[in-house]
Amino acid sequence: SDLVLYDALDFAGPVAKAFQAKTGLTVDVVEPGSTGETLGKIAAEGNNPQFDIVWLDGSAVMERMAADHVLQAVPAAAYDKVAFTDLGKSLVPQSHAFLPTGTSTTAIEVNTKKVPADKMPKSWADLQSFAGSVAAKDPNLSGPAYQWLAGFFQTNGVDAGKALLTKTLTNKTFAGLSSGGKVDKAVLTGDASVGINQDSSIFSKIAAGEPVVAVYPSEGSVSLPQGLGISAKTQHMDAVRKFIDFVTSAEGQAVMLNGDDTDFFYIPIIKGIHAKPGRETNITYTHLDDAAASAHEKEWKQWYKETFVQ
Amino acid sequence: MQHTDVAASARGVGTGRLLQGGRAVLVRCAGPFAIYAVFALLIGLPLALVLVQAVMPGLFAVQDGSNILSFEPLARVFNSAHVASSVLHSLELGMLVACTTTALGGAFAVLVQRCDIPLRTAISTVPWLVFLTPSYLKALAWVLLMSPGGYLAQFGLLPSWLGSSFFGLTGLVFVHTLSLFPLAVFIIGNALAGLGSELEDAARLSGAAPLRIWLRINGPLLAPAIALSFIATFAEVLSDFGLASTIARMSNFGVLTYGIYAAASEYPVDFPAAGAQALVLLGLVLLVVVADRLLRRRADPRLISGRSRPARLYNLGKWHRLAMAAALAVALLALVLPLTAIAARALTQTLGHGLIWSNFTSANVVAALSLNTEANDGLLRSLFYAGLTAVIASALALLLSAQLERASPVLRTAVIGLSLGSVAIPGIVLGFGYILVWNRLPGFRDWPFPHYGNGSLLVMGYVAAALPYCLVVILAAIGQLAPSLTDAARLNGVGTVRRLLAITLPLVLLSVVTAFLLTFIRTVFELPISQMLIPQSGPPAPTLILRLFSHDRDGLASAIALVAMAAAGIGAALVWYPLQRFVKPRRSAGHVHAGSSPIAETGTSP
Amino acid sequence: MTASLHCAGICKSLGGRAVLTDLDLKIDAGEVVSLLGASGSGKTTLLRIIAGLVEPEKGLITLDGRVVWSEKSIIAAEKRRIGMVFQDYALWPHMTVANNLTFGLRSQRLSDQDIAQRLNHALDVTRLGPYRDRYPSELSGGQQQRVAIARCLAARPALMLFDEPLSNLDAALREDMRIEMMELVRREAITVVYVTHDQAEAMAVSDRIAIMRAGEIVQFDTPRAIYETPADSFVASFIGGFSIVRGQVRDELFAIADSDAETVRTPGARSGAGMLVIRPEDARPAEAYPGNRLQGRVLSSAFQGRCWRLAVDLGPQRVRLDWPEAPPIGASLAFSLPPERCVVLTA
Amino acid sequence: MTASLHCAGICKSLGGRAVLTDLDLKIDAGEVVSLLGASGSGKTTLLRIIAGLVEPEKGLITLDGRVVWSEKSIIAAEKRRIGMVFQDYALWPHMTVANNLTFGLRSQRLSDQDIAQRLNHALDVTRLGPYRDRYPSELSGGQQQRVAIARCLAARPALMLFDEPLSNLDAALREDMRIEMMELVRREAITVVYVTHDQAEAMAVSDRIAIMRAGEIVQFDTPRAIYETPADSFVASFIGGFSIVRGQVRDELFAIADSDAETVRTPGARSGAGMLVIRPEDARPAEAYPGNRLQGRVLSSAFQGRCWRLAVDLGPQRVRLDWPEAPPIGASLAFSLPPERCVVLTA
Ligand SMILES: Nc1ncnc2c1ncn2[C@@H]1O[C@H](COP(=O)(O)OP(=O)(O)OP(=O)(O)O)[C@@H](O)[C@H]1O
Ligand SMILES: Nc1ncnc2c1ncn2[C@@H]1O[C@H](COP(=O)(O)OP(=O)(O)OP(=O)(O)O)[C@@H](O)[C@H]1O
Ligand SMILES: [Mg+2]
Ligand SMILES: [Mg+2]
Repeated sequence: SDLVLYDALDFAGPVAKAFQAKTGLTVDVVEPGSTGETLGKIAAEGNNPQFDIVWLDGSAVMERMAADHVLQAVPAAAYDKVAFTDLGKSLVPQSHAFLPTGTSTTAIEVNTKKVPADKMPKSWADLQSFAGSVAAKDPNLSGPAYQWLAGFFQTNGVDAGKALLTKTLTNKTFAGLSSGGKVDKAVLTGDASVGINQDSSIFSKIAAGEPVVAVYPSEGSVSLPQGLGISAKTQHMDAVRKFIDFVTSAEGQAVMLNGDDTDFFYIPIIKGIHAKPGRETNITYTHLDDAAASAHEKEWKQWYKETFVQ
Repeated sequence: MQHTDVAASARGVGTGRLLQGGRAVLVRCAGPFAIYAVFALLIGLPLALVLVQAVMPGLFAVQDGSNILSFEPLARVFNSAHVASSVLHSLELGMLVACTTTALGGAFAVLVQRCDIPLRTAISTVPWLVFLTPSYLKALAWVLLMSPGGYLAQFGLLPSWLGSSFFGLTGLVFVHTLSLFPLAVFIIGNALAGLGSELEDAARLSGAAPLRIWLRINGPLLAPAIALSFIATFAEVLSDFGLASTIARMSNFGVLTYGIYAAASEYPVDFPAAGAQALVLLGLVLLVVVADRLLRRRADPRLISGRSRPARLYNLGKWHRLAMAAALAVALLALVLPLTAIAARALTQTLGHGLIWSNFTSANVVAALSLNTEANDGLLRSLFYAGLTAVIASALALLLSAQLERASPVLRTAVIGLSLGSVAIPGIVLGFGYILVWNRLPGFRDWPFPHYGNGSLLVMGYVAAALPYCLVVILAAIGQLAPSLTDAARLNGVGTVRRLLAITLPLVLLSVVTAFLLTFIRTVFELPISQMLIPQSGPPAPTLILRLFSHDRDGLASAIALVAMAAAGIGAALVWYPLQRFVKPRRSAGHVHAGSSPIAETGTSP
Repeated sequence: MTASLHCAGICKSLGGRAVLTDLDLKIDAGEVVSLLGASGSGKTTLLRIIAGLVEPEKGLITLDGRVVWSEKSIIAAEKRRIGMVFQDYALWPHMTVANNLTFGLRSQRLSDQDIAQRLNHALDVTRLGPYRDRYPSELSGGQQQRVAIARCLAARPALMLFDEPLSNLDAALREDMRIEMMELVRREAITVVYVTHDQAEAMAVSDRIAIMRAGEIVQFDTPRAIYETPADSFVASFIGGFSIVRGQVRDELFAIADSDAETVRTPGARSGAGMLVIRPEDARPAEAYPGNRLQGRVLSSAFQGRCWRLAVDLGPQRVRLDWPEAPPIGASLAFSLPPERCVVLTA
Repeated sequence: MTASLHCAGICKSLGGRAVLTDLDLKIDAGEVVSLLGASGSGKTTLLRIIAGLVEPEKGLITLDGRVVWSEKSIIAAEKRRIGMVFQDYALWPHMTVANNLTFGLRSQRLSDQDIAQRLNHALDVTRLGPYRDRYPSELSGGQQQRVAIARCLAARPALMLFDEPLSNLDAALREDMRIEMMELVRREAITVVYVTHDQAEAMAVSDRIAIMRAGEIVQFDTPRAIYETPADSFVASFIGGFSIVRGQVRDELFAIADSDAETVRTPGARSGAGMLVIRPEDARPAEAYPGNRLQGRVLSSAFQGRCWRLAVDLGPQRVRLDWPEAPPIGASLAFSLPPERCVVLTA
């Protein structure tokens, strides 16, 4: 085939199909499972990667892979061709490790059957009143969750943040879930009243008719870009370029919006493209200090694990 | 193919005596050597590559791989209080479940094979159906059923104390037992089929009561099978991730596999930590295998002899309805309840609204059944891979078992220990091993066949994952054959291959078919290997299902899983029914005595 | 401790074929009865039915007057106090010889001392002392058979069933063991049903012999009575390897059918078609009974130690004779039969 | 097709105990040799070694001059063209009788016609025709044994090993089958090693008999030679149930030890301690050989059809005698022995 794509995004398959129909280039889509498994596979392949393109949620892992020389820098020309919105521009990494194709963020997922309208949390701090009934992902297992944790420490202060979380996530049963789906499940069955979750996941639940809402904390939240990276060893650079062009084109973006799974509810970052109806885009973003986040990654993950998981 | 001579000499002369004469040795050893090489290549090497990183952490680093020896990862793992507690948890859980499962499975096997309970045929399919349900579905089902907001609570059928105590050791043992007991039924049931009634008859005439007969005669004679079932379940529990990531996680009962998954889900994967913890798992299983060998020093008795011994059915008299009720209760808990939960999920729109009328929909089922979808393609692919894997794995296991059967006890123990050990290693570790061998190791990575990234390596991985089970099941059966049966064939000038096909295979056909079906069903739903070795040409069904689950579309996922189960079940039935004719003669012959003695006043009645 | 046995109207089919048909057998307490019958005649099946291991389809079995099997009530095998030596031994492979023997005794809750004493005695009788700690798979065929016997002896049941218990032993050991077994059995006055294929053994051990053919008992009498006056030609040919010669009796003279041989004097034989029973050991030199002389051609000869066993062709019929020497094959042989030993059965 | 067999210096231990010690056995092509020995003397082990199913520790086995086992080179069992009837039959439970028989033939790539013909012949000889489509578990013990024999016969190997092939058959069938088996064997000139525990059978079938004791061959000679002049008291007591009486010879007169009985004339016996061999059938009325008269007390009597087998106490020693009637137990009995039959072995 002309391209091998490793991904963990719901729309990657349809996009590849549309790309194939348009250009006649064949794409093998490899989706081992969630982001974790995809990364595991890439890690095992090590210095002999079998993919041309990897397309995932999360910027930190992309940076990491680029630093390990698993990925090569995205050619500057590729960025120039895209009409990024401001939000989009802010997501373009200095290292050119990846090309952002969209984004999402972390929000508070609330079960409306369990939480009356007047008791809705408004900020991370409000979660304290739901202590013991808050579902959250383990940052050790989920890239987006770490991004949230780092952002949370950035907005709330590390020590205050730790104190707040310690008071909030008092139930280890829900504090270290392994995926967004599990957070959803905990909230939907009512085992937990609220959850800390990726907002696109929440909106897909809402669209499916589940009784939940997404609440954005007043402190602001950190964005989680979807990144597309290029293998350092690719032999198909031409095809890769064409694929990037297609993804960032209106045609490609239309495919990415045409579905009802989680990832289809992303926030477009290209001018003229609008998110799926019902998807909140008016969000106060905070910009993550990548340096601080990666400097403390080990330490904070370890703290989380020891405090809430083990 | 003269390797049996070596075996014969090993048997006759004792172990360790090598024949003089270089060329003769070569010729004689070629057969076994080839087979052991396959075993090493399939399981040994991939596992070794992951495990060795526990002491050579830099071996497969993306950059500047180094083979410096370091005990840092091991030290890290052994010094962690958490790892220590999860080892204890794993051990505690494994041992408990191994006991309960073997007990339940053994009782069930006796019930359906030796007792004249009503609905016997129907009840005997229950373990197969339970086995058809992949473990991640069972885990999901129990979460759906038992969680505080789950289905049972919605119907008010769940007392709160039960709900809360369920998420803990009790619940884990309960769910594991119900989902693993088919294994015990297969292993013990196969042994039971070879154990005629003559020895029992002799005991009855000695005035021994039924209980005593089971404790002192049948029990010890079945000991190899019981031990095997115990170890296999133990290993299976150790490697389980489905429950470890749901119920265990929700009840904060950390087990080793979860640690391995945690180490394997980071980027870059913490291979040293995964390897070190996998090493601990392997150690635990080897410990149990060796303990078993030491406890049961004597060679296992040969139950199928050149003289025939028919088996007899017990008449339970007034107890037979009670027995049936017990069997049905097991069926209800292990099969009906979880499947209903899955079906309910497949038939409802949203999880949050629960089981109310307006929430029901057929959309998921319709989507799962519509043709030419990705799910359908994946399912067909999986069925094909599974069929291929089952053929290869059971054939290979038969060859290996025939070889091992006559090998020295030490070698036997070693191979069984390693096989079961590899059962205990989470599939993802084996999957990593495969990638390391076939994508990293010079000399392997450029082989056109099998090739990483294509179906051939996936099938090979499946075979490796299934081989230990096939081996265990078939080896247990071959161990029951009296040596004179194959000896007689040798004297008739029948060569090794034909002997295997015409004598050994038919006599252990039941077990080979069992191994085949076990492999087929497991492979259709096998997850970690599918994920790691997913072919570029298209994904097999389990990864599709899992992706839906992880993206929280469990309604559709449940529907597809149900369709997959039905397909796998039909596939298995298509294999079983034609083959059953060949298994029949001997068994029915054995049952003649039984069938025509409808009023045997015996059995478990006190 | 001893028990009488009564089986009445026992019917049993296996695999759709009748194996036992309306069989009756009545054995007194303390009696030793042999079951003698061709291979496949249903002996093992009958023993298993008596033991309670197989259920008949019809019939009544009483042990010491107590019904142990009828269509209405059944006493379980383990409650019947019956011991059995199985044709294929049925030793428990996971137990040593000693444990095989003591397993049943422990079920009977005997004292340790009693158990040890019985164990030693049974091992003595069967000469298995040196093998007490071996496992069955480490024993030769004959040794295994002896373990099976020892197990039954040690249990001292009220009724013992032996299914060809000595078939794998050499003659010397066999005779010794038979004598010792029977001594024990007689001393304890145990009732015994003894299946064997060896007529000499049957005659030696039993008070009465039951001859079975195809699921029926065709003659049930003392060894002597059966030997002297077999009920029919089947019994005659079965017991002791007697030869049967068809012919016609007229005026107490027997003429062999389809042959122009001389006639034989058979005092007391009824006129008409009949079958002359010739016991091998009755052959005498031709001159011993000149009036009862027969002549034939020697077909084969086999050395038997005390004599030669000859197969002799009497026209169309063949007889077996014991003879002090071996004439060359094909030679003509004249012999005579004592008239008082010439039994003629009506055809 | 036929093969000679030569075993030299065979040693074998099982479970740490020597079972065969430096055993030699040389059998000519077409010869039928019986192995006779006490239970556990290593007969089965020897057969299995010859067949190639067990490896000896030392020794040399040649078949028709070709080495099939030495410490350096081994020919696999399946290449040796040896047939065997196993003591435990080793029937394949999943095959019908007919398939059990033809399975090996198909491996030999015989034509279908040949196979059918051999099958039918083997079934005829063993009288198993009606059972050809049954499974082993549907047969009686004796029938199973016959299937095992038929399987070996049908294969027509160069060397046949029989391990107690007739032990579960009744005497009549046994004699018939023995005769027919041997006819076939002789016609095809197959070499045979025949293990049996029945001395009469051994004497009847074999050209020579090898008597085994504890892993050694103690006498290897024709039946007649063994019967008339047993090599030692073991052989004597083993063959034919002879009784051995210890005593002293002086001037060709044998005096029983520790007894004041009369002496017996034993022409040709050497002076000194010796053992008198008494064959049961040699017992004669006291008045037949007045110079060789002995007297004892009757211990037991068993009916044997042609005669009674008595156990008689001669002072401290016991002898077995065949006697025309049964004196009461405890009665005194006088008998005599023909001097020319009185063999004395040196002690
Ligand atoms: N696996 C074993 N381990 C230890 N000893 C054994 C084993 N197999 C056989 N023996 C011993 O070896 C000796 C010879 O056994 P073998 O079977 O050759 O005897 P046999 O002459 O055929 O006797 P039989 O006439 O009773 O069948 C016996 O004393 C037996 O106890
Ligand atoms: N399971 C079975 N199915 C069909 N027929 C059977 C079965 N078991 C035994 N038979 C038949 O029943 C008949 C009687 O068998 P049984 O074992 O009682 O014979 P037996 O008299 O003990 O013979 P033997 O002296 O050969 O041991 C035989 O003809 C046998 O073929
Ligand atoms: Mg029988
Ligand atoms: Mg033997």
